[in-house]
Amino acid sequence: MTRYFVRKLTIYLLTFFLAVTIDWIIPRFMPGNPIQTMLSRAALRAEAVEVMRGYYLKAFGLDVPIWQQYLNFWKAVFHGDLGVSVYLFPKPVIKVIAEAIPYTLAILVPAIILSWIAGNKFGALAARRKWLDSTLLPMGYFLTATPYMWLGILLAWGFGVALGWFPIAGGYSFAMTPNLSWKFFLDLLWHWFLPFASLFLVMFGGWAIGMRNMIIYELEADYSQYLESLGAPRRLIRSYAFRNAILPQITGLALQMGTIAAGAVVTETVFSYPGIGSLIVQAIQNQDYFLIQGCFLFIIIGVLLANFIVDIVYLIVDPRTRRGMIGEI
Amino acid sequence: MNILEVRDLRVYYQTIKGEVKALDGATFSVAEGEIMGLAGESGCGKSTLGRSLVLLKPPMKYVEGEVFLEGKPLPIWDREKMNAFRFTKVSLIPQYAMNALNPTKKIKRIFADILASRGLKLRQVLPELSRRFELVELPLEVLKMYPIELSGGMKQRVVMVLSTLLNPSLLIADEVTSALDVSTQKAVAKMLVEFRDQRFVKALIVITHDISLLYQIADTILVMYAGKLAEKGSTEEIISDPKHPYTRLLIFSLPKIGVRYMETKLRGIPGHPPSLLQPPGGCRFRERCPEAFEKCSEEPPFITLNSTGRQVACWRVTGNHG
Amino acid sequence: MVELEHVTKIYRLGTFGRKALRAVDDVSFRVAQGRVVSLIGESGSGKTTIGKMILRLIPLTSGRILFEGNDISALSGRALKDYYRKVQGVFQDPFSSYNPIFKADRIFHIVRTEFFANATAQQWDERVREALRAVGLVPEEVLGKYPHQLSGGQLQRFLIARALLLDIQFLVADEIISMLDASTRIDVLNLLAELRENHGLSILFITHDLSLAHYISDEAIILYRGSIMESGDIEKVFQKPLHPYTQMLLSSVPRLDQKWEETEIRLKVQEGKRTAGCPYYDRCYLAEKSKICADLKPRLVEAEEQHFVACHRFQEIPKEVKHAAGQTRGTPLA
Amino acid sequence: MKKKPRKVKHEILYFAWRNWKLRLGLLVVFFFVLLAIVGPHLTPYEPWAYVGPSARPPCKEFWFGTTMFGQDVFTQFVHGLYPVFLVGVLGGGLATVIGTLIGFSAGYRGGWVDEILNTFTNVVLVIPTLALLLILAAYLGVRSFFIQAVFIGCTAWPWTARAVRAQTLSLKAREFVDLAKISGMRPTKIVLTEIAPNMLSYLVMVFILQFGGAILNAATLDFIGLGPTRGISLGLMMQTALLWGALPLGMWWWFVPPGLAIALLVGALYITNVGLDEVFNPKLREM
Repeated sequence: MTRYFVRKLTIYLLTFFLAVTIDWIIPRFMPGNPIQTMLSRAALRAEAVEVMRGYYLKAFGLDVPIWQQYLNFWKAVFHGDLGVSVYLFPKPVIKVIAEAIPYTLAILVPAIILSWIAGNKFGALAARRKWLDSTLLPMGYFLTATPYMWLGILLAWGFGVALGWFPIAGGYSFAMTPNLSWKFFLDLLWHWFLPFASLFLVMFGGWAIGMRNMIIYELEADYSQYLESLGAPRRLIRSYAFRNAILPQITGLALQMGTIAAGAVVTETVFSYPGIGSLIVQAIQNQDYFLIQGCFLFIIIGVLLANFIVDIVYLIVDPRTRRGMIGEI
Repeated sequence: MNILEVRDLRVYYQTIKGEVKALDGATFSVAEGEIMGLAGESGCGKSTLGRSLVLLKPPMKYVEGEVFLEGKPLPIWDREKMNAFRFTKVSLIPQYAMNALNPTKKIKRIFADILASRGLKLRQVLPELSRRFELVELPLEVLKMYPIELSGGMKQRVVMVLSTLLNPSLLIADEVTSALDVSTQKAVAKMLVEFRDQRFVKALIVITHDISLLYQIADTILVMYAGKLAEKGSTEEIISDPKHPYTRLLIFSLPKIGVRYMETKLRGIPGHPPSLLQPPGGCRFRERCPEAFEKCSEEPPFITLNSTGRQVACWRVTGNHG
Repeated sequence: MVELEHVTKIYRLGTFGRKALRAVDDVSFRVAQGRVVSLIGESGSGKTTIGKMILRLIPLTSGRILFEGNDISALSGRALKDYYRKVQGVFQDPFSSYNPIFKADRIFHIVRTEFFANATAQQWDERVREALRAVGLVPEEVLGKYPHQLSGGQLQRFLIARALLLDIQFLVADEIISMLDASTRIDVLNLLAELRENHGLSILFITHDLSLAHYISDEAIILYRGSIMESGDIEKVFQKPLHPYTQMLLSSVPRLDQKWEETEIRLKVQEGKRTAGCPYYDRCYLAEKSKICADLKPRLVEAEEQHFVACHRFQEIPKEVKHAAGQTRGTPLA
Repeated sequence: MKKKPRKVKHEILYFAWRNWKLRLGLLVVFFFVLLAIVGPHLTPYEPWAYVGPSARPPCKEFWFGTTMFGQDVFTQFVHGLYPVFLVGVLGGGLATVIGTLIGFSAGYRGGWVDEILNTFTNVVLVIPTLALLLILAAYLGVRSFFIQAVFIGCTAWPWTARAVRAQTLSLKAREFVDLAKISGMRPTKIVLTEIAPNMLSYLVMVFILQFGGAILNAATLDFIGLGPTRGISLGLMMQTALLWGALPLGMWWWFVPPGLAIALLVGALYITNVGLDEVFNPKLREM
C-alpha cells in the first residue's frame, strides 16, 4: 500500500512543480515584452506608472540571472507573496484570491458531491428500470454534452428572468453589506442556488451514464452469475455490483477534476458569481498578470488537493489496493 | 428412489443468427448416491444441461420437458420460483469457479450474506463449516482474507464448500478440474467423491470432457453428442464395452500412458460436429459414423437395453430391440 | 540440432523491478536431429518461456541457445530470417494466432512476401494447396475463409501447413492441442509424428498432458518451477520415475486403464515458500527432510543410461511405492 | 448443405444500420455539417453587418431575430458553425494523434519508455487544462482558430493515451503478433499491418469523443473572451449576448440557438460513439 502512496505523491509533486514552472515561464517567454505591454495597456495615472515600473522591475528582477529569478519566484510562492494586483492596485493578490475562494468552494464542493451521489444512484436505477433507461438516459447524454455556460444561461433566463424566482447575478444583493446576520446568509443562499444547480446538472448526466454502463458490466460478471445460481436475492446481487461499479467512478471523479474546475470558471462568469473563476476572467480582461498567475496557482493547488483526497477515499474503499494488489490507478 | 428425473428436456440458445438447438430432448435419471459423469466434446450441450437445471436465464430459452427432484417437480423455466430450490435443493459449482467470488468482499462476508438470505447466521454454521474447510485442506484464516489473496485452487475449494453448505440434494460440478494442475486436479476430484460419501449431497453430476477423470470418480457415464444423448451406462461398461459408435471412437482416440505412436497408431474421428442452428434430421452422428446405414436417417430413440439401466440411441445397437 | 546451455530467465516485477521472478533456472538440454522431445510441466513451470526463447521472442537473462552449433542471440537481419526458415513455432490458442480482421490464409501470404518474394502466384498457390493436403485439409473448403469460420482443429493444421511451406527442420509445438477436442487432437498428433518420419523434423513438444507426451515423443523432460527435475528416454522416465515430483504426476494423472492408487502419496496441496535448495523441497513427501535438500540445489545426475534425475536422495525412494506406469505394457483395449 | 460464409464486414454493417443510436447520431451530425456548408448562402447578410432593427424577436424577415445592434442572429449562427467544426476536427484530430502516438509507443515498447510516458501522461492528466489554456491564451495578442485548435489538441490527449496504451498492451499479448515476428517481419511492419488495423475501429470512437470534447473546450474559451480575435463562433455569440444584457432583457433568441446547437452536436457525437460501441462490443447492447 505504501508503494501506491509513493507513486501518487510523486505524480502530484511532479505536477505541482511543472505547473508552477509553467506559471513562471509564461510571462517571461511569451512574445513581446510583458512589462511594456502591461504598462502601456494599464494606462494608469502617471505616478502609478512609475511605481509599477519599479515594482515590476523588482518583482521580475530582470537584472538578476534567470535561475535567480526562478528561485525568488519559488520563495515568493511559499511566502504567499504573489505580487500586487495591477487593476485593484494596492491590494495584494493573495488577499483578492482569499476573498474569492469561499464562493467557489461553496458552489463547487456541494455540486460535485451531490451530483456524484445522485448520478450514481440514478445510473444504478436506470440499469434496472427499462423505461428509465430508454427515456431519461438519453437526457443524460444531452446534459453531459451541454456546454456548462449554456445551461447556466438557460437556468438564469428560465428561473431568473422569466419566473423571477432567483437573482441572476452576484454573490449577494448589492444593497446589502456582508454581515453575520441570518438575513444575509439567506440572501447568500438565494444567489448561490442557480450556479450550483447549473454545475450540478451537467455533472449529474456524466455520472449517471458512467454508472449505468459499469453496473451492467458488473451484473454480467462471474461473481454475480454465481450469486444468482445460489438463489441470492436481487437486492444482494445489486448491492455487490453497485459496490464494485462505484470504484471506477471514484477514479473517474479524480480524472474529472480538471474539467470540473473549468466548469466552475465558466458558470461563475455567467452568474458573475464572485468566485475565483470570474476573478481569473476579469483578470484576463484587465490584463492583470499577477492576479492571473495567482488564480492559476490556486486552481492547480485545488485540483491537486482534490485528486489527492479522492485517492485516499479510493484507498479506503477498495480493499485490493490496501493489500497492495493494484499498484496505480 | 431417483433423486433426479429428466423427461424430454429441450433448452435452446437465442443468438443473433437464430436458435441454437443446444439441448434437444434429454431423458435420464440419477439415483440416490449416484455420481453421474456427463461427458462429450465442446458444444455437445452438456454445460447447457447442467446450467439449465440451476439457472435457466437468457440467452438460454426453455422449450419443453419436465424435471423432477426427489419426486417433486422442479420449475426450472420459472426463474423466480427456482430461487427456493437453488442452493438448498440443487446447487452448482460453476466452470468459472476461479473468479466466482466477489473480489472486494472478505470470504466471511460472502458466506454470511448468502446464509442471511436463507435466514441463517454464520455462527450457527461455523462448526460444520470449519469441519468442511479442514476436509478440503483450507486453513480457517481463509475466511478473513479477500478472494484476490487466494490461489486458483483455493478459490475453487472455497466455492465447493459454499455451494454444498446446505447439503443440497443434487450438486452439479461443471468442468471443475479442467483449469487446475494435475496435482490439485486429483485432490479436488477426490473431494467431490468425499462430499457424496459424507452425504453432503445426495447425488452428483460431474460435467467434463475428460473421460479418464470420470473413469476415476464416476459411477455412471452419460455421453452426449451435438445436443442429444448418445449412451449411458456404468463406468466399467462404458469404458470396456462402449456400444454407441461415437463413444467407441472417442475412447479409442484417447492416448493412454504406455501407448506409443510407433506401436499403435490411434485414430481420431474425421469431420466435425454438425452446426446446431439447423441440425440434420435423424441421428446427428450420421455424417461421421463409419457404421451409418439408411435407418439412421430416422432419429434413434434412447432405449434402455437391460436391467442395469444401460441406455443407447443407435439403430445398429437397438435395431433388433427397437 | 538445438542445444540449451544453462539457460536462465528472470522477470523483473514491481514498479522499479525490485522483485525478481526466476521463471527459468539454469536449464540445459539437447534436441537431436529427427527426435521428438517433450517438455512436460504444470502451469508456471517455465516451459512456454523456454519455447519462446528458442523462437527468439523473449531475450535470455543468461546462458546460450545454439542452433546447429551457433548462438542464436547473435543472429540478426538476414541471418535471423534464415534461422526462421529452419525453425518455426505453433502456439496454443488457435483463435489468438490469427489476426481477426483478415482471412485465415493471410498467414501464407505473409510467408510468401517475407521468404519467397520471387515465387510466382500460380507456383505459390500450388505449394499452398499441396501443404494443406499434406495436413489433411481440403483446400477448396478452407481457403478464403475468416478465422472465426474455421474450427480449432482446422486452424492448428493451417499453422502446421505454414511451417511445411518453409520446409523447416525444427518445430516448437507449444501446447498446440490443449484447446482441441479429444477426437481431433489425436489426428494433429499423428500429423506431427508423420512429419517427423517423412521430413526428419525434430520437434520440441511442450505440454502439461503426460499421456499425450508419452504417445508421441522419444524423450521427456520434466520441468518444475523453472528447473529440470528428471529427463531421459520416455520409456525409462515413465516406467521407472525416480524423482518424487514425477512419481506424484504419474500417480495423479487420471488414466483409463488404472484406478487411482488408494495408497498414493499423501498430497501436499499448498505450495510453501521456496528454499535456496531443491525447488520441490516444500512439497516433497520424503519423511525426514535432510539439510542438503534445503540448502543445495540438486544437479542432474545420470541415474542409469539415458535417464537423469535431479534429486539428492533418489536412491532412497521407498521401493513399495508402486510406479504409475506399472507392469502391463498398457496395450490398448480391443 | 453448405452454409454460405458471411463476411465479417457485412455483419458489422448489418448491425451498424440496425443500431438506432448510431443512425440518430450520424443524422444530427450530418444535419449540422449541411447547415454549416449551405447556411451562409441562405442569408444575404454579413455576420457583423447592421441589417435590421435592434433586439427584434424571430420573424419572417430574421429567422433567429436580431441582436442588440440589429445584426441578424441567424447569419451569425450559420457563420459561427464553420469554426466549431474546424476546431473540433483539428483539435480533436490533434489530440487523438498525440494520444495514440504516446499511448502506442508506451504500450508497444514497454520498459522504461512506458514508465516515463505513463508518468508524463498522468501529470498532464492532473493539470486543469482550462486554467492552462487561460494562461496561454491571455498572453497571446493575436489568436486565430488554428492556434485555439492546437492549444486544445495539445492538452486534451492524456485520457486517449491511457486508453490506447491499454488497447495496445492487450493486442501485443495476442499470439498473432508473435506469429508475425517469427515470420521475420520487421517491428514497424508488424505495427502497421498487424496491430494498427485492429485498433482502427477503436481509434474512430476515440476521435469522435475528442471531436466533441474539442467543441466544448473551444466554446468555453470563446465564452470567456479568449476565443479568436477575429471571426465569429457560437461561443463568441453567447459571450457577446451575455455581455450586452441579452439575459435581463430576455432576448432568448440571441443565446439559445448557439448553445443548443453545440449541445445537440456534441450529444449526437456521444450517442454515435455509444452506438458504435454497441456494434463492436455486443455486451453493452440493449438490455
